[in-house]
Amino acid sequence: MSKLVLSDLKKTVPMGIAFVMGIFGAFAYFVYTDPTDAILQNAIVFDSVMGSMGMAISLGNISLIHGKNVQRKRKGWFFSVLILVLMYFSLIIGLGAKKPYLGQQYYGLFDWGTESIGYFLVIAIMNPASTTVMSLLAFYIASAAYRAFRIRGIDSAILLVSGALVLLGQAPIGAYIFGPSLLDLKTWILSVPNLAGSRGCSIGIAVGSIAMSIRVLFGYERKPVLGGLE
Amino acid sequence: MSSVLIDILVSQRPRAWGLWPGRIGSLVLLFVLGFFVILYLRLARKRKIFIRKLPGLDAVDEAIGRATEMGQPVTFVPGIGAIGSLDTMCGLVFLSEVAKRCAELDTRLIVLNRNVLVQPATAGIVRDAFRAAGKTEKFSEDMVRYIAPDQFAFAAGALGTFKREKPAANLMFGAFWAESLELAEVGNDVGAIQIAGSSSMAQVPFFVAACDYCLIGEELYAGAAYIGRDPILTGSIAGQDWGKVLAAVLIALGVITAWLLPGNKWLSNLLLI
Amino acid sequence: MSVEFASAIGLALVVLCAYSFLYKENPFYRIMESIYVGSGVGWGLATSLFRFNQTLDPLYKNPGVYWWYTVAIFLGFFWYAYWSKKYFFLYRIPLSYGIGLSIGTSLYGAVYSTFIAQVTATFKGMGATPLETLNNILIAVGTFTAVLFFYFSREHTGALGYASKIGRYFILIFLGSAFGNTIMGRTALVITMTTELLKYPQWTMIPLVIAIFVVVELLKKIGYLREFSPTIARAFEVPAKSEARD
Amino acid sequence: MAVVEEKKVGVWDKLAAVDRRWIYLISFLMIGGPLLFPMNLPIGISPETAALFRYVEQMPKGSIVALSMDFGSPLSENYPQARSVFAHTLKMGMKVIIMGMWGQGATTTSVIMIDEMKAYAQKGGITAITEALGKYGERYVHLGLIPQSGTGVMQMAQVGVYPLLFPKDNYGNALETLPFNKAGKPITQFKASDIDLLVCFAAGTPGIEVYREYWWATGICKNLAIGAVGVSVAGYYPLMDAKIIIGIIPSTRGALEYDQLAGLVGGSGQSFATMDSQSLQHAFIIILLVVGNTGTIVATRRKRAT
Repeated sequence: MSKLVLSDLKKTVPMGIAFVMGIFGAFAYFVYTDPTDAILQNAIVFDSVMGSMGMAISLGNISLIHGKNVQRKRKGWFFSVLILVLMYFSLIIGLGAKKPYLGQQYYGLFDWGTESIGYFLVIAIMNPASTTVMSLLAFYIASAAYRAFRIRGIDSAILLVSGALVLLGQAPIGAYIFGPSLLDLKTWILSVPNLAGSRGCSIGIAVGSIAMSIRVLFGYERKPVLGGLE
Repeated sequence: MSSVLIDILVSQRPRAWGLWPGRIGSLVLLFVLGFFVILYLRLARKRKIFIRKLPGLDAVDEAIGRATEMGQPVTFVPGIGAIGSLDTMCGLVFLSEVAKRCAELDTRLIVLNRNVLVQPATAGIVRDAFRAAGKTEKFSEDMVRYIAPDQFAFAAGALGTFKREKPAANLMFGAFWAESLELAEVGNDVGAIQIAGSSSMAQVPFFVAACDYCLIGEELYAGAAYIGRDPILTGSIAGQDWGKVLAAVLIALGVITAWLLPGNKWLSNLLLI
Repeated sequence: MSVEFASAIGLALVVLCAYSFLYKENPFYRIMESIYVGSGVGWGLATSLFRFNQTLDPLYKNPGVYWWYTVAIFLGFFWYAYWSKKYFFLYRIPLSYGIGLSIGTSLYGAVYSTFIAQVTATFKGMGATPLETLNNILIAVGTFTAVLFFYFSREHTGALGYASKIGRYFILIFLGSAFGNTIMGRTALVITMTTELLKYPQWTMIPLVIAIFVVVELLKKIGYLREFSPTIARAFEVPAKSEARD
Repeated sequence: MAVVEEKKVGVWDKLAAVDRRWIYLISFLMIGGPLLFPMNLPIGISPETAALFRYVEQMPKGSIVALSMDFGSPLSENYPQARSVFAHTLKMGMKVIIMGMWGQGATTTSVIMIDEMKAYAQKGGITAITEALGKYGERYVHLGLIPQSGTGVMQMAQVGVYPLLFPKDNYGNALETLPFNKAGKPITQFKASDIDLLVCFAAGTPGIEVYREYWWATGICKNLAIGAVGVSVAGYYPLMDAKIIIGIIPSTRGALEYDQLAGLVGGSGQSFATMDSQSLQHAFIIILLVVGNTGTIVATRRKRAT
């Protein structure tokens, strides 16, 4: 009997917490009183402190998975070594870099004088890697357009024509070939039919998200809150 | 929050307590929309409510089946949003169904995570699905991977994973930003069947272009209710429909007023009380 | 060698390794990926520790009032219960708190800015010019029908079928134009990176990396690189035989 | 029979199934080529950029312009826009406040921008800008990061920039030591209502919607403009339509347009060569679309014929 109750509590308590916080969070936006305002502010701070406490999960999870890769000499274990070494190395460098260096600001907790290595990590690795990986998109867009924008019916024709017109209107070469009226056409597409379509979608999303919120808060949809039912 | 800011908030209030002016219309509307959803959650217990087929949802099963036949893994990305975002929650719901199918069919599943706090939730769901299928020993920590907190470090890792593991099915449901097309294009390049869903409207065009099926905007939320084939949850989709009917009626009313009585703003004023 | 010079060289190598992915998945890309992922996690953690420390400022200054921060910290340890099979359920406490609060606080935004604001923005009648009037009509019709496109509890036949079809066309225009509109931004990034790469001393790395790449590929073609010892092949996940082109 | 079929397959089918790496390679050449060998195609001016330019031109000397740097690194699309507007406002004799809601943009990127602007003005011999840049604290101030983004912006509207929000500028100078003023009113008494134009260079959230909510909607400062990234430009047309914002600078192209209007080509750090790359890449994608669709049409025709 007691076991049954405990296993129930494992589910009902989290569902209850989610329900209470959800309803309170919603109403604190509509109602103003001194206590609710103060509680909402503090509840948000509470959440951010509690959420920040979870950040070391990343460290544990990566150490666990890649550590096992190295230990069992799985395929590509050299790269796991690289990830592990770089992770702990840059953590230490990041913690130790506090003063500004060559115009860059750092957010270290301690003053270990590791700013120059931190500068290298940011300027030579993280910034260019992030921009370059993002810029791969320019190439993927070209190949996606080549494959996807084929006229197979009226739907794909609309997609193609609106895409191509906006595309041409964007680049200087479009106005160069077709004259400035193309620019007006592009602006019209963006500000009229595009606006209507996106507005329709956005209203749908609002309705859908309210429904989803209710399903989660009222416990009809339990998977997100329980993260696995057992 | 500094005390000055609280003073400002206090100074904006007409009285010591009450309803925020300008938000009453929203509150009423929230009640109405919520009422429809709860009404249909109740109605669905008594009778079956018809919901039309969503293209793409049946394809999820097919895609997993194909991966099983080919002996290649299934990859799942629950978006890169935070745990509190509704899109991520939809992703988790989809994941639980996908994991269930994969556990039944003994297909290898790889979940790729960007957010630290989503990682444990996905791990729990996958572990749970394998336990429910009686295959606890088949679950390994390696199935649910945490890649990196940086958006494009995650993208770099995910692209590499796609190329190396060569998944036969790639499922992406959740909140996505600029990396959407990269994931979809590389997934297409390795020959995976791709099904995606997102309410990030800026990214949907890319999913439509590069994936086999795509759930657009609200379809993601409806899909999350539909995928488990639970009649009660499925029924609540009809409640959503009433919300849209309400929106359509409001638009019609407002436009008619604007034509007949130019300058008369009673409806928008009513909504913004 | 100054830090700036080393950074410039490092930048060039990183950019070239990343672009090599477009040709195919290769160990150079994978080295770049591992370094980037590893340093991204470590550096990100260091930065979030700093921010966490900042959040705790009130607790350090005024522990009498902000004692409840310690409760949050204590509950925060429950996240780690997810590694335990026995106490897994404890991890749901911070999870459910966060989910509940963020759903609750987002409801007002969902109703106001994505529903009411969008609906009221459509309330437009006669415009100043005929074109504006036409645009207003188009926007109203487009929004009305696009909303009905998402109607789920009836088959799209009859009047609903026509409406949802028109709505579908509007949504398709939206998708197409959003696609066309993005290309410029992405291309701008390639331009920035290429300009960076063409500066001195970065450009010196271009021939070097291409040469290494070509040599490796050639050696593979000849069959020389197949002779790797199994340990090395495993460590670097180099395929046993040269990869077949698809 | 089969042989005849094979011959008919020919070019189009091969093109339809081309290895995507060829597409990548040609794209790369299209982008990289003009950077080495510029063609300098002329570019048209978008009305939304011109609107902002005209507004700045008619502002009296000594007006206060605030630049909100809501983006990340100097590699961002917004950076050239910020540089371009910064150069123009300094040249026109405005007083500029640099701040922002994003950490990197408001601090390090802004420092880089000021340094690069100095180099640009000296190289081009634009004395108006060099002079203005020589007077830190009088012609321009760099306030740095707005704490708590949204609430900070609200505080600026209600209480002012001093002393809670910005006791010191980005370099640690106490604000009361700076001679920056608007017709005698020192910066320590500044509120949002003293700002004659706010240009928000937004890469995402928090961005213009914060200013819209706390400054525009409350009627405290109604002169907003935005530098937008390519992805989100489409979403800002309704705002301009509703006269909430004065103008939009769309993507890097907008920065170059603005340079051209202001007669400060190179002020944004962008050159016509970059636009040539853009043009070629866009043209290449159009060619791809044409080729792909011709292939499809040929294939369907053949299917019908057999």
